[in-house]
Amino acid sequence: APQLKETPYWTERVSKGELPPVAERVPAEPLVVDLEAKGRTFGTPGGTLTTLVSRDRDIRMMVVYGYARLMGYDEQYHLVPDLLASVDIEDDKVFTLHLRKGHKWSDGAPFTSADFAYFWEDVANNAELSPSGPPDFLRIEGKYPTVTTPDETTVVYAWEAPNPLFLQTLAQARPPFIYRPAHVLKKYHVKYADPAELAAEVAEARVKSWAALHNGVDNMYDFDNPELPTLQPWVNKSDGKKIRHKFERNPYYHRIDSHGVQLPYIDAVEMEIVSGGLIAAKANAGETDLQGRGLDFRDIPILRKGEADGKPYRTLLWANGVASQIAIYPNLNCADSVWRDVLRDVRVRRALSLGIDRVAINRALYFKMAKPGAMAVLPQSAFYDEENTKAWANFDAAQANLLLDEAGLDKRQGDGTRLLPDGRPMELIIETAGERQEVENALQIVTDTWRDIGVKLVMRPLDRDILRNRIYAGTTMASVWYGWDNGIPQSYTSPDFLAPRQQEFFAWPKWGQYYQTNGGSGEPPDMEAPKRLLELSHDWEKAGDDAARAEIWREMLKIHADNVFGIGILSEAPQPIVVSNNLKNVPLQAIWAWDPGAHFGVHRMDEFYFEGGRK
Amino acid sequence: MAPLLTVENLSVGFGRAEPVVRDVSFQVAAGETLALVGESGSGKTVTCRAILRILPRAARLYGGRILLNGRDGLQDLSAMSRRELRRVRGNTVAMVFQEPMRSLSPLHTLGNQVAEVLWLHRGCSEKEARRQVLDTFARVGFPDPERAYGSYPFEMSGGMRQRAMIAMAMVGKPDLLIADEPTTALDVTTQAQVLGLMKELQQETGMAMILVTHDLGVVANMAEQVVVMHKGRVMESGAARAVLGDPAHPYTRQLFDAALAIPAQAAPCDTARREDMILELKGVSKTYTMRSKSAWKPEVLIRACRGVDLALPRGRTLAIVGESGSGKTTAARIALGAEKPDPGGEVLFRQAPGGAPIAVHDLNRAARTAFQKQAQMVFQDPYSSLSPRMRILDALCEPLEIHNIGNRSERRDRAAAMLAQVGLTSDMLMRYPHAFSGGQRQRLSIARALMLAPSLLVCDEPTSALDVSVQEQILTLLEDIRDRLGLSYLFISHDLAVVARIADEVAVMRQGLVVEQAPPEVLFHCPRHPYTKALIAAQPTPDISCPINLKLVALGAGSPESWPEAFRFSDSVVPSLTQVNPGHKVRCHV
Amino acid sequence: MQILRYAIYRFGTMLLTLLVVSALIFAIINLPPGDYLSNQISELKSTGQSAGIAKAEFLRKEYALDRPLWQQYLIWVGFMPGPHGFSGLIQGNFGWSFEFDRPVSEIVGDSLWLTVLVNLAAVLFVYMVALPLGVLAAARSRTWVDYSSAFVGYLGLATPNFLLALILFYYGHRYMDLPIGGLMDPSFEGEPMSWAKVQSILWHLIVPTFVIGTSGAAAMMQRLRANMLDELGKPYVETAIAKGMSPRRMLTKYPLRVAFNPFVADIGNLLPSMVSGSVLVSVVLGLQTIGPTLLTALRAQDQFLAGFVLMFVALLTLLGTMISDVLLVLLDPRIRYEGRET
Amino acid sequence: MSVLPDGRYVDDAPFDPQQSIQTIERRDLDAPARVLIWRKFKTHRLGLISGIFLLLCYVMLPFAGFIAPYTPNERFSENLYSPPQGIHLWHEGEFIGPFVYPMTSEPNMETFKWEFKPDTSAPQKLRFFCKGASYPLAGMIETDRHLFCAPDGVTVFLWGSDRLGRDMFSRILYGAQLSLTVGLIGITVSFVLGIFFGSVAGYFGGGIDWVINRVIEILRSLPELPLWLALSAAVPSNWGPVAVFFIISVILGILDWPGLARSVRSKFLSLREEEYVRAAEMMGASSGRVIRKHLLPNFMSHLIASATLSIPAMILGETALSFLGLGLRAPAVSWGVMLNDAQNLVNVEIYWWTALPMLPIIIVVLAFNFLGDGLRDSLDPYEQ
Ligand SMILES: Nc1ncnc2c1ncn2[C@@H]1O[C@H](COP(=O)(O)OP(=O)(O)OP(=O)(O)O)[C@@H](O)[C@H]1O
Ligand SMILES: Nc1ncnc2c1ncn2[C@@H]1O[C@H](COP(=O)(O)OP(=O)(O)OP(=O)(O)O)[C@@H](O)[C@H]1O
Ligand SMILES: [Mg+2]
Ligand SMILES: [Mg+2]
Repeated sequence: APQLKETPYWTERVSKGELPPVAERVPAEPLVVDLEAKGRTFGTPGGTLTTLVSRDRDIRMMVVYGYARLMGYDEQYHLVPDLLASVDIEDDKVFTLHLRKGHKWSDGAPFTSADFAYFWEDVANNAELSPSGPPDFLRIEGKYPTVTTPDETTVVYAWEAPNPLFLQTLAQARPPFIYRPAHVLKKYHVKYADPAELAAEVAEARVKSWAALHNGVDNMYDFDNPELPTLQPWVNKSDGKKIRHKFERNPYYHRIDSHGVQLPYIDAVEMEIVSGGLIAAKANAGETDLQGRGLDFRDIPILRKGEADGKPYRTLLWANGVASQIAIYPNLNCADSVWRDVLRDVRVRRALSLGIDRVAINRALYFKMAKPGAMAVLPQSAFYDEENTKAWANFDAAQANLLLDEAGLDKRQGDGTRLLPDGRPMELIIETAGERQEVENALQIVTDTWRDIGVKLVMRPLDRDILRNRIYAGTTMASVWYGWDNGIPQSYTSPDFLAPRQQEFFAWPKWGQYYQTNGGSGEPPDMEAPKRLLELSHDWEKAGDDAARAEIWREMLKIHADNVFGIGILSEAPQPIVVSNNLKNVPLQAIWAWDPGAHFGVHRMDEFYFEGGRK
Repeated sequence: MAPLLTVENLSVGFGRAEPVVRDVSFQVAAGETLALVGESGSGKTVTCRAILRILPRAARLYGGRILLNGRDGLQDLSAMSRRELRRVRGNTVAMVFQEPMRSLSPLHTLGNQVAEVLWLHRGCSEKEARRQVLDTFARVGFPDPERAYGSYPFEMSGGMRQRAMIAMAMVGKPDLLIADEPTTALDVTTQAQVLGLMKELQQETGMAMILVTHDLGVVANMAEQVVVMHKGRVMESGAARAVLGDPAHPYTRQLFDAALAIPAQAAPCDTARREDMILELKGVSKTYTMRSKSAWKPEVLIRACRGVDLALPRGRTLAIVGESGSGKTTAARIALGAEKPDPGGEVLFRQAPGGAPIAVHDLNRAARTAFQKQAQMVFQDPYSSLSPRMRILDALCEPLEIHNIGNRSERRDRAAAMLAQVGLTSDMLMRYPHAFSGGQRQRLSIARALMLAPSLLVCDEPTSALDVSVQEQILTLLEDIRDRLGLSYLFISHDLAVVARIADEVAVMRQGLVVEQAPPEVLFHCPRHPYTKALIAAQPTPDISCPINLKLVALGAGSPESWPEAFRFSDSVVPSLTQVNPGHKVRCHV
Repeated sequence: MQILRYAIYRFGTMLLTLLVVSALIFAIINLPPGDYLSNQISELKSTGQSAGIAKAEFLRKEYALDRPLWQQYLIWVGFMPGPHGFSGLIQGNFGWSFEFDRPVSEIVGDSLWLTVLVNLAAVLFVYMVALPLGVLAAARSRTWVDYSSAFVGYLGLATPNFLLALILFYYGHRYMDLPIGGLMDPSFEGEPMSWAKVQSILWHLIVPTFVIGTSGAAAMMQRLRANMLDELGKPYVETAIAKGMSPRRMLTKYPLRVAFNPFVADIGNLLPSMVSGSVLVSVVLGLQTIGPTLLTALRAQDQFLAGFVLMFVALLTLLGTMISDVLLVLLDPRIRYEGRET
Repeated sequence: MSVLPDGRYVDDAPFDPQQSIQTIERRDLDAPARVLIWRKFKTHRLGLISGIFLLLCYVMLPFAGFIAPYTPNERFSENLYSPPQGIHLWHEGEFIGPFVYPMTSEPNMETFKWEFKPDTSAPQKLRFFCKGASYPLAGMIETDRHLFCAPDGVTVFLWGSDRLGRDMFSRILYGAQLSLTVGLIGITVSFVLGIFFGSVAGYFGGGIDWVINRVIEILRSLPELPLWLALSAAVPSNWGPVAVFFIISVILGILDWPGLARSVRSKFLSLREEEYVRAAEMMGASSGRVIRKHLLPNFMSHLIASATLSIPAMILGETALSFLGLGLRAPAVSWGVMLNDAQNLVNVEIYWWTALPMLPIIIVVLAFNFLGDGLRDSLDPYEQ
């Protein structure tokens, strides 16, 4: 291991004895980052980075950006141990997690298997804290794992059946934390706390029971409690509702660079909460050092203008990681039975897809910089198949008309609009969340071309939550959303979102509900292709190796491409990323994605640094 | 020495029309009073306003010069800038407007509005100003200056507001006081007091005065100079003695001839049939609560009427005279149902001779509408009683419209005819109320009341703003209608001569009480009550050789404590109204 | 005396109205199907996070959300004991925000006074701009003063608030170095009051005040002008002129007093309309006022938070109306306390 | 004028005592009220111009399609964000009638802006009364005649084009159809309600006043926001955008009245104490009549001003709501919708012409204002 160097930020406190020296802070076996190998440069610690978010609760983005997970994706989207020193897997059934020796929480308390045990025994299996039991992802075929902690640095999760998703889940942008800072939380747990003190605390917090208090303190993802220690690179230092939240470097962080400098390089991050509409303006004024969230493609000219005006930042264009920037989802569970039957006809969906002039949309909205095509995985994915992307995605009104005529929609009314079997005009109401203007504009263009194929598009913008509720209730005919969140799946990525297992896939909300609620609500899938998808996703879970999984993936993607369940319009629209001129190590080309990706997370924000250690 | 004010060839007009004041010239010396008399609508008010350049927006000054030689030296008011003029207004030259009711801000207390003059021009402290104002209030005859100081205009009777206006003009002790009919709403005793005050002030400070008035008696009592106007032109001007004594111009002569006086001789007493009463007021009292200024003090109670009993025979005229603020208007309003009397009081109206009486304050909708068609009122303040945004035509036709009488053109014709009857021309139908002179508005108000051909008319000082010739015309009209159509009048007036002429019976009021009641012949020739005596003595006569006996007036008009024992009353002890002779009642202890 | 009695009486009615309003508010909040917790549960279910579900289910019981609606209402107001005894609005317990996972009072605390601050600034702005300009426009009607003030006023009115804010922010920052968004420099946050902090707040208040205030100012100015023009023709104005008052003093003392009546009636409206009007503005300008909190709460159906904020706005409205009623009676002696006597 | 020996002046013009009753003739006053108001109004030049302008605007509405060279949703994908094109008359010193220069656009990949270059060598004469996209004239007659259009292959964007290459000028014209009509419905609703309840409360006082006041209070303290949220969920999908807009403006109106009602009430509280009101009552005038003929005219100025002021609020009402998913939506065009598209820094700073719809709003509002002002002045008795 390299010779450790003390961080200037801490020298004073170390010399005063308030903080142990760096060697005692980092784990005995730290994660050493080889920056050169990654093509990055070594940085100088220091500086404060400002970034903007639009909502109070978005301070949790620091957990996302920090991206310290038990397991995490690297830049090539390989799953590697991060907080964990290593992990042993037996048949996807028994997972032995090895912690780093000497790893400490940000308050200096050791991070040990006891923290895992506390979670499992006193939180997940405490009826008051978790009345419905441990988290779902730990339940395989109705059974929970046995969790044991043989020693301080070892945790074993053992299932009877394989749980191939376990590690991926731990690596999510929003991970389930299967460990808790027990030393802090025990103070709020009936089992451990002094009853009188606890009662006093409960009263003071103005909550109604100890469980409420415990739950209130225990919010590792929300990241809004400065008293709760963390393992992330930056520690929340501000309490309550604020305009600016400050995050300070974690003195006990487990990563160091190969020169022995403890990461993160940047001393502090300040997250300022501003109105979403003003983020572009503030970025243009040079008031942010690193910004992706809140910026949109249409802001690029103004950002570039700021650059030209000499503001000290540059605007990078990253590719968006969603499978489709804009996708139309015909609702196969639509409450209107006539429409439902029409939309279930694959010819209709294909015709609708063929009736979209993707090139024009790309030109009008994305400066020709996005990639027109159907909803499919992105080229970065191992499963990329150009065929899929091109399937039914060229603008061909003639063929579309043909398909629709074939589908029995051959009667038209005076203005050329086709008639449904029951004689109503074919007015497809597409509901959108009225937040994104490009959707509106794209639909405007779609309206024009669909007119040529005799389909009248009516757009209806709604509030996001209302839209979601309407879709889940089956009231909508079709809706617009992004494509699959994960446009770059790997074989170990769960294909759940391709199968009728999630109501968030707006083409089959009812089927998704049916699966998600174990038949409690919704309806079972009653079409061939979705049933097959469901089957395949089961197979994937059972599949023993990556090759088999990849095969399943390919088949599922093919089915999607063929059936056009979601009509993708284009993908990989550039996402503007504003980066301060002296902020280094920010990749010029990268993917902006939520999961996997955690936005800046996989790009390892802790390795970014200010030139000269100062902003 | 140059006269204080010189007006030379003044011409004023409205819009593109012919000027309403043409080539008017006159001079006023310091300490002197100039009376401006003339026909209603002849341009007196416009002339006065032109001096201070306070003219309606539409008015234009065509020519003439106005020179003021006051405490600031010789100034040309017609050529001054607004800023300079500000130092003159209210300071060297003060003005009393003709319509006191509308000329006071409704949202400020009288005290505030009056004291302001002192704050503005004399730099007085609030306290000092208050003292002076209270003093002036007392001198213009407010029985309770403190109350007046804190009252809002709408809480005051017409005469009280007028006195407040006078106080406002005089409190600053100006060099020149322009008083536009300052005493129209005052009873004669108060008028005498106010005029006396003006004279006093003139002697004290050498104040000059321009007095616009219709009352030739007042002219005779006050003026050294007289200017007679007609149709915007000066007909005759000169020393009062000469003009009054021997009018040279035919118009002047015509005007003076029309002047009324209390007949010198008692006509045979006519004891009328008392059985057919069209209107009866029985034990009518009215108490107002005045909001107190502070949240902690209790509110003040004001007893405007105290047990008034009046009866008006059909086809007759019952006149009410009395001190300003004595509750005449209140009684009249109660009589017509505009205000509710205190419990216990009752007003009965008989629509047809011998018909069943209806209680005016206890009517259902239909009955009330029927009553309102029968009974009309001429308001004391014609300006306020005409909606400022309604053309005269609409105002006149409104009663007909309300009661659904006639069609549009009929109503219009009737309005035009009525206008002619009161001496106005039909080309005025399209004007708004503010474009009339005070006297014209008063006639409009009478015309409106007559539009419905009512059977009962309550006239609250209907002729106070009219010059004698027009007054004559109006009185003739009223008498004519009464005789032709059997109209009954409840007639409130301060002008005893008018009362003597028109009334069949007169009630004298003081402090909410009827103190004496008798037919005019009896009342004016053998008054019993000291207050009545004072009233008669205070009536000015248009004869320069017999001035008012202020002492006699002061005695009767003073506080009841100064009266002979038999007549005395206080807040709690009130003697009853006793019949001393048939048809002659006096409030006294027997 | 009377006025005191009147004020007390008005206060009584206010409480009564407040009660009715609270019921209505509660009903409105519960109008959309579902509630925060059930929404969250279904969302969590779909993402397979049962830990959250547990928490939600737990909260459901804690806050009596499993009871019938009318009971929930009574508990919320504090007329009925909840699972932990009486503790509702009238007991001073404002409830729990599920969205923020904190007591409502904690969340709302700061933004309450910021709301009041922003709106007070806006109200001040409205009065400071609209009063003199309105009077001036009337006194100099049909001159360039009049026309240009109308133009500027309508310009402010006819520009959507957000656009106006954006323009002001952008160019203000560019040419005058005005800050973009926020209510104070974040570094002052949580600091004790100091002159620098006050300065920073004032500096940040410029644009929001302008944006919130312009529409109010324009409206007030134009209406005031119209009312003033009406009054200027009245005889009592002539009386004042005859006293030799300066136009400024005269205008403000007499016609303005009378013309002002409708605005006194509107005082009650001013504050709440600015609060609710500024909700949207605050949302787009990112002000830390109660507006954005309300919007979030409503969208998320965070019922106690939404309910409290709405009650707060309602209380402001009612207080404003009450004050304006009492003022109206105080200012205009002609108005009687009682109704019309016939 | 002669001077008598005792120093007095006597007028020596002939005097006719009979005539003395006559007042001075006032010709201009002897005309019907309407004529008088009109005459007065005419002198308010700005008011007159505004009135004529608004009249023209409304007359133009049915023919917006004819005047506009394009239909509102006609896109020109080669001309996104085209800046306003000038219409020229002279080319190289030579008069050739109205023409435009063809524009070619190119994306600048550095600034991410579309760059337009006019080809000044090839002037293209405009065509008049030409055929273009078809539209319903006056809402019914389907036609394709336009007042003017660009020659084939060339565009004429007087006020530029928007993100999708639609002509701003045409869209503004079409937008007027909705903005100038439906938006005003809300004002009508709010005024009718506000005046009615305000006057009833103010005039009668007592119990009615109490009830109305409480209703006003409750209405005003109830939040609008949740209402909008609920509404945006409740409006059926299949409603046309115009219907939604209509409903919303009606609701805006319904929510708007309490404010007005309170001002009306407070004014009436004091006006009802005026003597002329008393006089009218004593003549037997019904309450309705008193309110209509006596009280309202005295509050006219305030009402006119309020009405003028509500116009921008109503036109823009939808912009405030659109982020909640309420308000007009494409393909309908209104000024509010257009401005909504422009609420972005890019549009303000780079494509400024997309914010042009502000202009007609301001102009229309100012015109209404001046019209109202003229009306007010001509109704003002003191100005006569
Ligand atoms: N604003 C106005 N617009 C038009 N004409 C007016 C206006 N004011 C007054 N007049 C007319 O000017 C004439 C003179 O009015 P003025 O008020 O001076 O009469 P006056 O002598 O004071 O009469 P009175 O004794 O009745 O008060 C009248 O005929 C009146 O109708
Ligand atoms: N609305 C009111 N509020 C309080 N006091 C009032 C009100 N109206 C009249 N008063 C008082 O009642 C008394 C009688 O007033 P009223 O108007 O009847 O007198 P008046 O005899 O008509 O006097 P004038 O001859 O001066 O018109 C006065 O003292 C007056 O101040
Ligand atoms: Mg006069
Ligand atoms: Mg009177």
